[in-house]
This record gives sequence, C-alpha cells and structure tokens, in this order.
Amino acid sequence: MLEAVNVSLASLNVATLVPMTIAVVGALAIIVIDLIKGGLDKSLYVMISMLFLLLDLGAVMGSAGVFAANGTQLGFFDVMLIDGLAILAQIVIVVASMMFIPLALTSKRFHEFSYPEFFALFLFMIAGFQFMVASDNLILIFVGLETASLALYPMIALHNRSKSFEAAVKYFTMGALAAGLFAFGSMVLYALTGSVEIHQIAAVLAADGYANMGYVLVGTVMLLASFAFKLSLVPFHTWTPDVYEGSSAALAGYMSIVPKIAGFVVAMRLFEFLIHSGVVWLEVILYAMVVITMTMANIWAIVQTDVKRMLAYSSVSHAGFVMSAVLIGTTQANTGLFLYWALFSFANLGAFTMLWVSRQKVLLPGQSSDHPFEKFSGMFQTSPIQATLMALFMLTLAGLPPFALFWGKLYLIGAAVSGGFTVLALIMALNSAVAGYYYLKLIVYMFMKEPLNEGQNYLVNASTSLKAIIGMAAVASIFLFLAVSPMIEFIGGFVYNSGY
Amino acid sequence: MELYLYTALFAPIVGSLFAALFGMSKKNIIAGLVPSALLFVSWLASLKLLIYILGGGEEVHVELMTWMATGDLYVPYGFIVDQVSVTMMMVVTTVSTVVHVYSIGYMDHDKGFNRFFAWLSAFVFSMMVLVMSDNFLGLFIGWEGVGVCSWGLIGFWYHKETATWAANEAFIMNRIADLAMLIGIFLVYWNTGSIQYHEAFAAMPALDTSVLTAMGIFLFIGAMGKSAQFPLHTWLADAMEGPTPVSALIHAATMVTAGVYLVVRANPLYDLIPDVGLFIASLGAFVAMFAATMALVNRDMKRIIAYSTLSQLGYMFVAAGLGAYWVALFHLMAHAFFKALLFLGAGNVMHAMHDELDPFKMGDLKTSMKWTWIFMTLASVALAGIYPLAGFFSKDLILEVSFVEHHYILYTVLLLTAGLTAFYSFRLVALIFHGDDRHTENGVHPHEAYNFMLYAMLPLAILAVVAGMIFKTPYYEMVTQVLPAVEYHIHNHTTFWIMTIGTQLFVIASIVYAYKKYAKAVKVDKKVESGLLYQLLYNQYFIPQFYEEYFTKTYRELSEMMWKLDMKVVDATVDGVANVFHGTGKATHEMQNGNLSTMLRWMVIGTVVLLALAAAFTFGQSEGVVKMLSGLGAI
Amino acid sequence: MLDHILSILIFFPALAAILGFIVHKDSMRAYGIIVATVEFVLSLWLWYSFDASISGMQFMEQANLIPAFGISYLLGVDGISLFIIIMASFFTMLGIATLTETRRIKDLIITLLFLQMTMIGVFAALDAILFYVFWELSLVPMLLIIGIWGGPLRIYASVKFFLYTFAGSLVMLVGMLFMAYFYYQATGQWSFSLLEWYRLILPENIQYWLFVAFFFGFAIKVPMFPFHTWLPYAHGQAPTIGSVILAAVLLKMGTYAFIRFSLPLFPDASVFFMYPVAILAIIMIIYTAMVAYAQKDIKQVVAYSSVSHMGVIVLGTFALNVEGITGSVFLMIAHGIVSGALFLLVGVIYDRRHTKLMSEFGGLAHVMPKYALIFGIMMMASVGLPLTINFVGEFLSLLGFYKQSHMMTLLAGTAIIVGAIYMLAAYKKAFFGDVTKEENKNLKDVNKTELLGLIPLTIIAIWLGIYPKPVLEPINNSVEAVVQLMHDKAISPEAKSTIPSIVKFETQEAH
Amino acid sequence: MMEITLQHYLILSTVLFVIGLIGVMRRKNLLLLFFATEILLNAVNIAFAAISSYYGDMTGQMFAFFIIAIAASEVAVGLGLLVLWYKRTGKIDLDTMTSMKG
Repeated sequence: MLEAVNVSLASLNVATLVPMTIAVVGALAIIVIDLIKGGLDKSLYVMISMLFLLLDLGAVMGSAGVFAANGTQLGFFDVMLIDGLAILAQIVIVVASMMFIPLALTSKRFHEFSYPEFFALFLFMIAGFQFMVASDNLILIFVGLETASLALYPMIALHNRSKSFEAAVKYFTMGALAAGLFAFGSMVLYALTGSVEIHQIAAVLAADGYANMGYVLVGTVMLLASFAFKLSLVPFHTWTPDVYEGSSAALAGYMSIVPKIAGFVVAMRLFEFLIHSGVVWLEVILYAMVVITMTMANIWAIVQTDVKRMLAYSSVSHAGFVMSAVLIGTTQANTGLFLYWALFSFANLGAFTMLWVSRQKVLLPGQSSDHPFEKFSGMFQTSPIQATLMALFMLTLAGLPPFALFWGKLYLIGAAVSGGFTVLALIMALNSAVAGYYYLKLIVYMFMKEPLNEGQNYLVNASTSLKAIIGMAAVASIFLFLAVSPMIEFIGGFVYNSGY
Repeated sequence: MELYLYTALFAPIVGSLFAALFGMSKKNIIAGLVPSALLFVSWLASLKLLIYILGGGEEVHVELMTWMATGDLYVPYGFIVDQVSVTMMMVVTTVSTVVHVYSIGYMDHDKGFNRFFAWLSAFVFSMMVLVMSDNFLGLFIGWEGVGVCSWGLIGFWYHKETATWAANEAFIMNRIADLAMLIGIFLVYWNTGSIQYHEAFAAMPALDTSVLTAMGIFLFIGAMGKSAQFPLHTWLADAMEGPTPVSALIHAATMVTAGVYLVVRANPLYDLIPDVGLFIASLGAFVAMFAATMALVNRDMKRIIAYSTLSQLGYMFVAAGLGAYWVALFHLMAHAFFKALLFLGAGNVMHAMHDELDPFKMGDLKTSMKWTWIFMTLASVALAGIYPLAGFFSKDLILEVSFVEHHYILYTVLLLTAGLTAFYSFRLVALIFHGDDRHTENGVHPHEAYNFMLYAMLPLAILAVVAGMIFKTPYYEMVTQVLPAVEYHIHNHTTFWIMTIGTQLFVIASIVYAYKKYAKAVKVDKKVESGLLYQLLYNQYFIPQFYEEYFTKTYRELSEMMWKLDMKVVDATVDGVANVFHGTGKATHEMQNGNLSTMLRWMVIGTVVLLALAAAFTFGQSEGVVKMLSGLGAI
Repeated sequence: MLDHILSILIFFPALAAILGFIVHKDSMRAYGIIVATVEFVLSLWLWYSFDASISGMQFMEQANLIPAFGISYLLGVDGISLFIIIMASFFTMLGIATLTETRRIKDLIITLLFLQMTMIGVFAALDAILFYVFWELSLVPMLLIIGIWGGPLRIYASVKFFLYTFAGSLVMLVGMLFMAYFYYQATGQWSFSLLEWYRLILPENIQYWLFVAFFFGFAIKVPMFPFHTWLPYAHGQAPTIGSVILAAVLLKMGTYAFIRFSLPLFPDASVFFMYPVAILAIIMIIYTAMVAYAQKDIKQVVAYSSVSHMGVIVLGTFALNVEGITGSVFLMIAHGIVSGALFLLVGVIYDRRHTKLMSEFGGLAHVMPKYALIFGIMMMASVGLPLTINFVGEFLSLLGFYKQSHMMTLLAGTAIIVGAIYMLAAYKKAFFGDVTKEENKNLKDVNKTELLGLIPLTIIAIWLGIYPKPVLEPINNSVEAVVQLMHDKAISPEAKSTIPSIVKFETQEAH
Repeated sequence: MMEITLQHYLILSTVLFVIGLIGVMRRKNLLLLFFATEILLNAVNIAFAAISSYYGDMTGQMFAFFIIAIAASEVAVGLGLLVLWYKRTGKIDLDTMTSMKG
C-alpha cells in the first residue's frame, strides 16, 4: 500500500504550469463553444485563439520575470523545468503562433478553418510544444512531443486535398517511427542510469566516467535519430518537402519554425552535456550532420521547381545551420540559436505568407503544384509591391545584410569562430552563397522575366490580416537590426543564467 | 626672360587649340595662318633667348607649378633654357615655322586642313616641352606627346589602311621603348631621390657603376625607340605614310632626334659609364651603315630619305656615345635643316607627280621644277658632306671624333657609310630630276609648287649652306659651357689633310658614280636585282616580315589563345564549381522519390549507420579520427 | 549639418528613392537628375569643408548599432575615400542625366538611387560590419540593373555577378569575425570598429590567414585574376549606365578595401604576400590585355581593359610605400573617370546601331568626328598618356612598386605597351578606314545629352592629368598616415624595412 | 532452469524492436505498417517494465504507461488518416502514395 503523500500546493509550483494550462483551456473553450452553438464564423475562433495566446504569452513573460529574479524554477516533482531556454523557446513558440493564426482569415474559403477543431488542435499543439521545452524529464518531453505531433497530423490533413492526406500519412508514419526510436533511446539511458531526467542522467554518467560508452552511444543514436527527424536533419529530412508541399503554405511556414525550436531546445538539453562531457563521437557525428544537412539541403533546393518545396529545403538547410549552435555549445552559440530562430521566423513566415496570399483554390492549367516558379514570372511588372516584398523576404533568407536574418547568421558564425570551429564557420558562410542561388532564382523570375499568364493575381487570397502579417514581417526584416542588440542581451542573459 | 620662355613654349599650343576649334569644319585658311604666325612668334622668342644666352646670360629656369608631389617625389612643371635647350628650341621652331608655312600650300586641297594644323602645332608644343623641361618626367611628357602627335599625323589620312597601321606601329614601338625610359626614370628616382636634372646628375657620381649602367641602358633604350635605332627602326620607314611636311618636321628634323637630345642632356650620366657610351656609338655606327644599305636599292622616294635620316641618327649616336656631345648636337642641328629641306623638296615632287613615290617613274623634273631641283640638290650636297655646306662641318667632325678617339672600326664604317650616303642621295636626285622623262607616259604633267612654299623653303636652303660655316664657332663656345668641351683635332696636319681631302674625294666619287649610273637612261640589271644581296636590301633585311611573322602574328594568336583559355578554363572552372552543386542536386534529389517506404528506409538506414559508426568508434581506437577532427577545428 | 553630412550623403538618395515611387514615370528622369545633383553638390560641399592637411578621419559620426556585439554606426572620410565618394555621386548624376534607356525608367532610377546609397556607404563606413552591409547591399541594385535592363545573357551575367561576389565576401565576413574575436580576446570587448582594429597587433601567422580571408572578398570584387571572369559578362550584358557605375565605382570597392583593411590591419602579411599578389596583378595586367586584344566586341575590350588597369592599381597598393599607394588611389579615380567615359562612349554607338561588334563599324571618324575625338582623348587617357589623368596614377603606382621589385615592375610596365596595342587596334577597327556599312553612313554625331556627360569627363581627365594636386595632396596625406601606421605595427624586421617610415612623422614624435 | 534476468528482457525487447524496424522498412500495406510501429513501442514497453522492476523504481513503469497511452492515440489518429486515405483512393498501398517527390 502506498503511503499517502502530502504535497503542499506551494511545492508544486503551479505557476510553472500556467502558460500551458492557458493554451489547453483555450482549446477546450473552443470545443465547448462549438458544442453550444455550431456554425460560428472562423474569425471568432481566430480571435479566441489569439486571446488565449496573448494570455499564454503574458504568463510566459510572467515566468520570465520570475526567472530573471529567482533563477530556474522547478515544479510538479521537478518534472517541470522553467529555465531560460524554456522561456525563450516558449516566447518564440507563442509569438510565432500568434503570427500564424491570423493567416486563417483568408478571403477565399479553405476547408480546414471552418472547423473549430482546427483551432482547438492548434492550441493543444502549442501546449504540447510548451511542455516539451519546459521539461527536463524524458517522459514529459515525449508526451509533449507526441501531443503536439498528434495534433499537427490532423491539421495537415484538414487541408482536405489528396496531397494533404498523403503528407499527413507520411508525416505520421515517420513520426511514429521516430517516437519508437525516442522511446528506445530513453529506455537505454534509463537502463544505464536509472533515471529519465536529463540532469540526473548526466550526473550518473559523469559519476561512472562514461564506463559504458557503447551503450551511451546506442541511446544517443536513437535519440539523435528521433530529433534529427523532428529537426529534419539529413538523412531524416525526407518528410519535410512532401509535408510542406502537401500542407497549406501558412501551416508549412509554421511548421518550419515552431516544432523545430522545440526540437532545438531538447537537443540542446540532451546533447550539449554529452558533448561537453567529451563524447567525441557525438561531436563528430553532429559536425558531419550539420555540414551535410546545410549543404545537401541547399543543393536539393537548387533543383526544385516549386517555390514551396524550395522553401522547404531551404528551411532544412537553415535547421542544419542552426544545429551547429548545439554542436558549438558555447553561450554565444546558444544565444545565437535563439536569435537566429527569432529573426528567421519573421522572414520565413513572411515568405510563406506571400505564397499563401497568392494561393488559388484550384490549380491553374499547366501547373502541377501550387507555386511553381513560372507562376511568379514577371511578377514585378504586374504587382510591384508584392514582388518587392517577396524579394525582400528572399534576400533576408539569403542572409543579405542589413536584413534581419543576416545578424543571426553573423552572430552564429561569430560563435563558430570564437568556438574555434574555423572550418565550420567557412562552410556555414559558403553555404549562404549556395543558398543565394535559389533565393535569387525567384527574384530572377519575378524581376527579370516577362509575365507568362495575363491577369495572374498574386493577391487572390489576401485579406487585411494577411497583409498585416506580411507588413509586420517586412518591417521586422528591415528594421529588426535595431533590436538585435537588446535581443542578444536578453537572450544571452537567459541562456547564460540557465547554464548553457 | 621668363616671358620669352613662356611665349616660346606656349605659343604653339595656343595655335594648336585655335586650329582645333575649326577641326571639324570646312577648310579655313585662318586655321593655317594663325598657328604659323604663332610659331613665328615662338621662333622670335627663342631667338631672343638665344641671343640672351649667347650674350653670356644665365640659364633661365622657371617653375610653373607643381605637377605631382607625393611621398618624397616632387615633380614640378619646370622649364630650363640653357645652352643645350636653346639650340634645340631654335632648331625646332625654325624647322617647324618653315614646315607650317609650307603646309599651308601643301595641304591646300586636303579636307583635313584645319585638323592638320592642330596636330602639327600640338606636336611642336610637345617637342618644346621635351627640350625645355628641367626634369626627366617633364621630358617624358613631351616624349609621349610627340609620340601621340606622330600617331595622329602618320595616320592623318585615316581612311588608308596602311596609314593607320603605320601610325599604330609607330606608337606601339615607341611605347616599348618608353617602358624602358620609364624604368630608367624609376631608377633615377629611387637612386638619386630626384628626377630633376641638376639634382639627379649631382647625385650620380656617388652611385654604384652597375646602377648607373642600368640607368644609362634603360634611358638609352628609350632613346632608341624615339630615334628609331635598330631593332626598333621599322616604324620610321612606315611612318612615311603621313603627309610629307610631317615627315620633314617629325620624322627627320625633330622628333627622331629626341633620342640624341636625351643622351646629350644626360651627358653627366653617360660620362660616368663609357662602356655604355661605346655600345651606343657602336650601335650608332651599325645603324648608320645598316640604314644606308637599305636606302641604296629602295624604290620609294620618301623611304629612301627616311633611311638616310636613320643613318644620320646613327652618326649622331656615334658622336654622343663617344662623349662628343656637342658634335652630336651640332650634327643634329645641321641635319635638321638639310633633311627637312630634302623632305619638303620631296613633297613638292610628290605633289607634282600626284603622290607618285617611285623615282623610277619620274625623271627629268629639273626642267619643270627648277627650284625644287636646286633645293634638293643643295640638301643632298649638304647631306653628302661636301665643303662648305653644313654637312661637311658636322658629319666629317664625327668621323674625326671616332678617329681621334681611336675607334678605327667605327671610323671605317662611318667613312664607308659617307660614300653610301652620297651614292643614294644622288641616285635619288638623278632619278628624279635627270634622265629620261618617265612620267608623261603615265599622264602626269608636273608643275612647280606655290611660290610661297618655295620661299618658305628658302631659309632652310640658306641654313643648309651656311649653318656649318658660320655657326660652328659661336655654337661651340656657347654649348661647351654646359657640355664637355673637347676639341677634336687631328694633331698631325698631314693626316688631317689626307683624311679631309680623301673623304671629300671619296664622296665626290660616289656622287659621280650615282650620276653616271642613273642620270642617263635607267637600265635595270635583272641579274643584280635577283641576287641575294639586292633582295636582302630591298626587303629591308626581311626584318619587317620577321616582325610581322614572329611578333605581330604570334601576339595575335597568343591573344586568341588567351581568350579561349579565359573562357574555356578560367571561366569554365567557375561555372564548373557552380555546376557541381547543380549537378549533385540533379543527380541526388531522386533520393526523395516520394515513396514512404523509401523514406522510412532512409530513416532506419540512417539510424543503423549511426549505430555502426558508434560501434566502430567504441571498438576501434579512434585517435586518428580525433586528430583529423581537431584539424577541422571540431575539438 | 556638417556633423551629419556623411549620413545625409548616404541616406538622402535612399530616401529620395522611396519617395520616388510616388513620382509619375514621365517626370522621373527630372526627379532623378535633381536628386543626384543635390547629392553631388552635397559631396562637393564635403570636399570644400574637408581639411586637406589632416591625415586622419573627418566628419566622423558614431552611434551604437549592436553594442552587444560591438557593431556601431561609424562613419568618416579621409583623403583616400573622399574622392571616391565624390566620384560615386558624380557618376550617378551623370549616368541619370545621360540615360537613354526608355524601358521601365522609373524603376531604373529608383534602383540607381539605392545603388548610390550603398556605394557611398561602403566608402564612408569605418565599422567593418557596416562596411560589409553596404558592400553586400550594393549587389542587389546592380543585380537588378544587369538583370532587368541587360542584354540577351543578362540573367546568367547578373546571377554570376551576384553569387561570385557574394561567395567571396562571405569568406571575408568570416575573416572579419575572426578579427573581431581576436580583438575580443585582446581587450575583452567586442568591436568591429576599424579604428579600434588598427590598434591591434596580430601575430604573423594569424595575419596570414586573415589576409587570405579578406583577400578572397576583395580580389573577387576587384576583380583579380583568376577571379575576374564575372566581369566581362557583367559588362557585356549590363546596360550602359550599369557598366559605367560598375567600372567607375563598384570595382573600386575592392582596391579601396585593400588599403582600408588589408594593409593597415595586416602589415606583415601584406609584406609576406606582396610578391604573390604582385604576380597575380601582373598576370592580370598582361593576360587580360591580351584577351582584350582578341575581343570582337568593343565593350568587351573596354571591360577587359578595366581588369588590366585594376591590376596596376593592385600593384601600386602593394608597393607598400607612399608613392605607390597614393598612385593607386589616384588611379582608382582616374580609372573611374576614364573607363566610365569609355563605357558611356560605347553606349553612344550602341544606342545608334544596337551592336557593339567592331566589325560592324569602321570609318566612324568620317561620320562622327566629335565622337571620334572624345573617344580618342579617352583612349589616350586610358593608355596613360602624360597630362591625362591615368598617367599620374599609373606612373606613381609603378614608381612605387619599382622600389620593391625591378623585374616585376618591368613586367607590369608592359601595361603601357599591351594597353596601347588593344586600344589602338580597337580604335583603328572602329574609327579608321572607309565607311563600308550602309547603316553607318548616316549616323548622327554625339548629341547634346551625350555631350553633357562626356564633356565634363573629358575636362576632368585632362584637368587632373595636368594639375592633380587638389586630389593628390589629400590622398598623399592620408596615405602617409596609413604607411606610417603599417610601419609602426609591423612585427618582423623584414616588414619594418619594407614599409618605409615617414620622416615627417618621426620628427613629430621626437618633439 | 536458467534464471530470467534483466538481460533477457532487454534482448527480447531489442529483438522485438528490430522486428518492428524491419516491418517498418518492408511493409507496403499501411495498416501493417502501423502494426510495425506499435511493435516498436511495445518492445520498448517490455524493457521499461523490466528495468523499472530491476531498479525498483516506478519511473520506468510510468514511462511505459505513457507510451501505451500515446500508442493508443497514435492508432486513433493513424487509423483516422488511413480511413480518409482509403475513402479517397480505395487503396492502402504505400506505392500509390507518391504524388510528391523530388
């Protein structure tokens, strides 16, 4: 018979749970509203989601304040871990989600947004990601990961096209495999150390001096493979282009940002202690993976004929680029990771949104996908402002100064340099040049070719909220350099105080 | 005196710019008159300066303004009028004034009349800059300036392929020499710290001989280009494509003598390096002979005179090389007068013969062109060095110099050349003015040139006669204040008289032979003409062909090759790098074949590979790997 | 206002460009001319207010940009950059005034104004990252100019231009980051300020590596052999205005950066790499001159001649003494004026005949005498005739390098020969001979608009050839400071002896 | 009789896991593919339970419970997608699902 455990509410530190709870409550609220009165307009749900996300953000900010004052917070039997990384990642997640959700307000009617479930799933997913980043416990990470993923699969499928189903099935199946690998990896580490808490594992492993290196590596491999899938590192990336192509541009943009930041945080928690404890193998493997991912994804992006697929490969490449921060593992690198991802999310969301506003309900004759390059041919002559904005996002993604992403690149390559990774720094830099090619390709199409089909409307799907998002992304891309310094200081402080 | 200096210097450029104003409009006589008048003004100013200097005046030295100043380098626009430059100024302004006036008639019917005077006066200006500068770089301005004017004037009739080709050839060949000249200037600067004449020369005696030798050689190579010395001589004969007054002024009297002037000007340097001087003298003697032989058989009137110019330049270099700078300068002056006269006469003939250049198609012109005949004969006598004309005093002096300096081989060569000179000069005179009338059959009815053209030539004719006799003593006294004063006297009177009279007789014999051979009916000796020697001379020792074949063509082909290299190798490499990426993408993007099974397999394979690597790492000793990675900066 | 004149110079055109979107396209040219003229007048004012006797930076502006990473908005000019800035604004004005393009002229002018911002920014920036920002940003307008208004191969040419220079400058960026990192290690503070970097003395082997990293960025931009092949394509395809600005200003970024970055930051490495770089420069000079001779397209001749002359500039820079560097800076301006003018001239004939093949011409001197005259003057300037602007620069560059190597200078000096060969040959083909083609018989001579662009250039080419002092003096003063800095910073005795110490500064120290 | 130790459980678990992996790689039928993924998770469950018992620690069992829950949800979502796909195409063969590639 188990003894009754007396747990005081204070020791649970419920505050750590508040942000996720808000998201969950929001999701439930949406479902309840739908139960009470069906057939409400999507704008209602968008705004409800928005409200809850705002609350969520407020809560995250609250815990940020607590963190800044008191340092890392633990809660719920130490399962919850609210450190700097968790807070930063949550901020990115919530802010990016807030920028995504208005994209539902398209002028054309799309299937998925008419279901309140979509928004509920969305909020559940956010809660999942938040759990994932706010924990040190492999169980909770696993649960968070799966909550988020299992919410995401239907969201893709809700787009209601055969490509979307195909994408969802592919993503789902591979996700299931990844889940299996994660579970196996956790099991190995558990078998070795008797704990599923990362800091405990680290402590136990360090105590016996990594005597069972072989088994540690087996566990690491399994976890690595699982996260490589989530972060779309080559060769675990194969789902990315298909899933991006199959889902709506908006969701694809979202997927290239939020799930990955969650993945990065866990990867940082898991792998950095290993690297710092001298698991050379992991360092080597990560080095190779980072380089291969960056380079190969860029190379594949070059030969794409569809802009969205191109952007998919490009986001794979960006992920590889950022993964180098985990490899380098210095405070500067980890700061760079968040900085880069925050800056990246604006440009990337902007680019995907541009695709989203130009998205027709039906494919034009002669087009095999939604956004082939030819579609943008001569765009500058018919709609100069859209073309300029799109070009702006492309140049930002290419890392051209002074646009936002450049500063992230600069800082991250700088981290590589100060971390002593000279060759890696060069590879990272040169990859930007390779990437330049395919970003330019779109610019070439838009500015230098003649329009192909008359009356191509690039704003077919536009609405005020979409335009607002694009405007925000554009302004951010141009002027965010003004905020880079405070961001570095803010992020750097959080990262440093979390011990990374 | 500064005012006169500036007048002498800038009057020509004012004339040039004035004529240039009319450059693109119809012929306007003003465009010829004004530059000529301004040149006359320049001549007057030069004369004033000459009188001043002759009267024992101090050298006039002015600095107009700074040109370049950086680091330790300081180059002003500085001008100096001393005994040497005033001589040159007189020569230049005299000949050019004459040529300008003459050209008003000569270019009468040419639609580029105005342009011609713009170029011609610009040339005079450049030449004045060249001789009046007080530093090497100022000299170089003039040096290049005359080069470019020469380019414009040789190619004056730019519709003619041969003319433009010759212009480019002249410019480029001169450029080759100019490079050496620049290097010479660099050497002067870095070793003496200055490129002002007086400072640089003052510093030179302290320098190492090897450095001085290099300086001397490079500067002389520069001089070789301008003065068309072997092997950079081919352009001069081709330059005859230009209008004849141009040949008279530029390619006989002034520009080509710039090289001699440079050596004379740099006498403190060449005095320190007698070995180089001997080389210059030897090359000069060689060129004298070499050019004279080519003139023997040539059938182009102007080319014959051009070769004669070349030959006389050789004489001057012999004198300069042997340290007899004043002699070289003296011959330069005398030569300018009679050679310009000769060319202008040839111009008259050309006009009369409708641009026919082959003397074998002329003959018996003395009847219709009496004054031209007289002038050209006078000039030829002077050139041959017959007493008491100018050539005797200057050219025979060079023979004496080589004798006195005990360079008997040079002496012999020069003596022989004197004979050759007399022969080809009178071969030309005889063919043109004597013998049968060979032109009427071609429908040419010659007429004498305008009177004012003949009057214009008159001063030159007078100078050709008296320059040697009258000017020698005052000139010597004046110029030796700055140039080494060496009197070249053969102390043994018997030897002196034997040599002098012997030379005269030898020359006269050559003249007589030429007259005998060509003044009557012209017989063509087929046997001689097909002989190797004749062919060799007639084809200018095959040097132009050689240059065409081995330099021009090679350069063109090499350039084509380089272009191919640029496109097919250098650029292809760049594109290749890009294509590697693109190609890899094309070849491997099928790894994503859209089949879920394949995707899953990739994942499993990835995991298995990682496991295998982990196993390999655990079991195998991985020090090598570690080492390799630390190289990458990974550890 | 003088305190912020550099910022005004940089951002005025950009602001004007943004407002230009509203201007009607028929009035756009007038708008462009007005903006560019104001900008030019401002740059002249800069010159007027510039104190030539000061060797250091003037009109400095500073603001923190990213203090956390040591990046600041730091501007300043000295004698080296002053004239390039003026030239940039001058050519933009001239380019817009003589524009003959009619397609999408509004876009073109807006692009040009943005380009102007980046050009001036590059030469005014004293913070490495700020410099890099403008350096990279300048690629975009040029990409568009070539890509939209260019010839048949324009896309290939523009993308090649972009990617090639982009790749090179990324390597440079890594170098900059290293530099900042070493500064961080030395002082505990991040800084990208050049003036701060100047105070850092690096070990020799580090200098070597960083020199190489920077070299990639600069060499591709210059462009140095063997990285030059983007240039003929860019020039060949670009519209006249693009070529003019590319040749006159954009290429100068590379050589300017050598003087601003490579020399003072890495004096020992500069000495170490002096000969290798010089060899590349010499190959550039001779090889590209030969390639130029083989060209059939007159614009390509001018394009390759550009490369060849840039070789002399690089050589002068690596003379590492005052004469050579001053010469190379002066030659940058000279080359800008002359090659800019030559491209304008090529544009004149291209507008009339829509071909640039020399075989299509011949005898142009008959029908277009004024054109032939101006072309002739510019050609002579290009081959370095004394009393034209190019000579001063070429002479000083070669003079400077002669101190370092006799043989190499002799080889490099062949520039004056091979330069004459291709130029004269081209001139002969196009202008001399008889008019053979029917289309050429009635060609109009240069018109007023074209003269408006060409005459000022001709005047400058001759004026600065005869009297270079107003430009040469400020350059000289600043270069002396650079050389002295290099001398003081040099570690190895070899470098100390190669880089001269300026007497003037020594005496000052003694007091 | 041999005592069954932790080792045996782990080996069993690994073997099952490998079987699952092979299934994932080989199966072309979507339904069977889902089975294979279930095998993966359940293989891990065995190990967790065994290890938990070995250490006398409840964490492993907790993990196993969570895995079971997640596996169940996965099946729910997976089958949902499968049904949809089947309704659209009438097939559940993987090889028909290749409209996107490259």
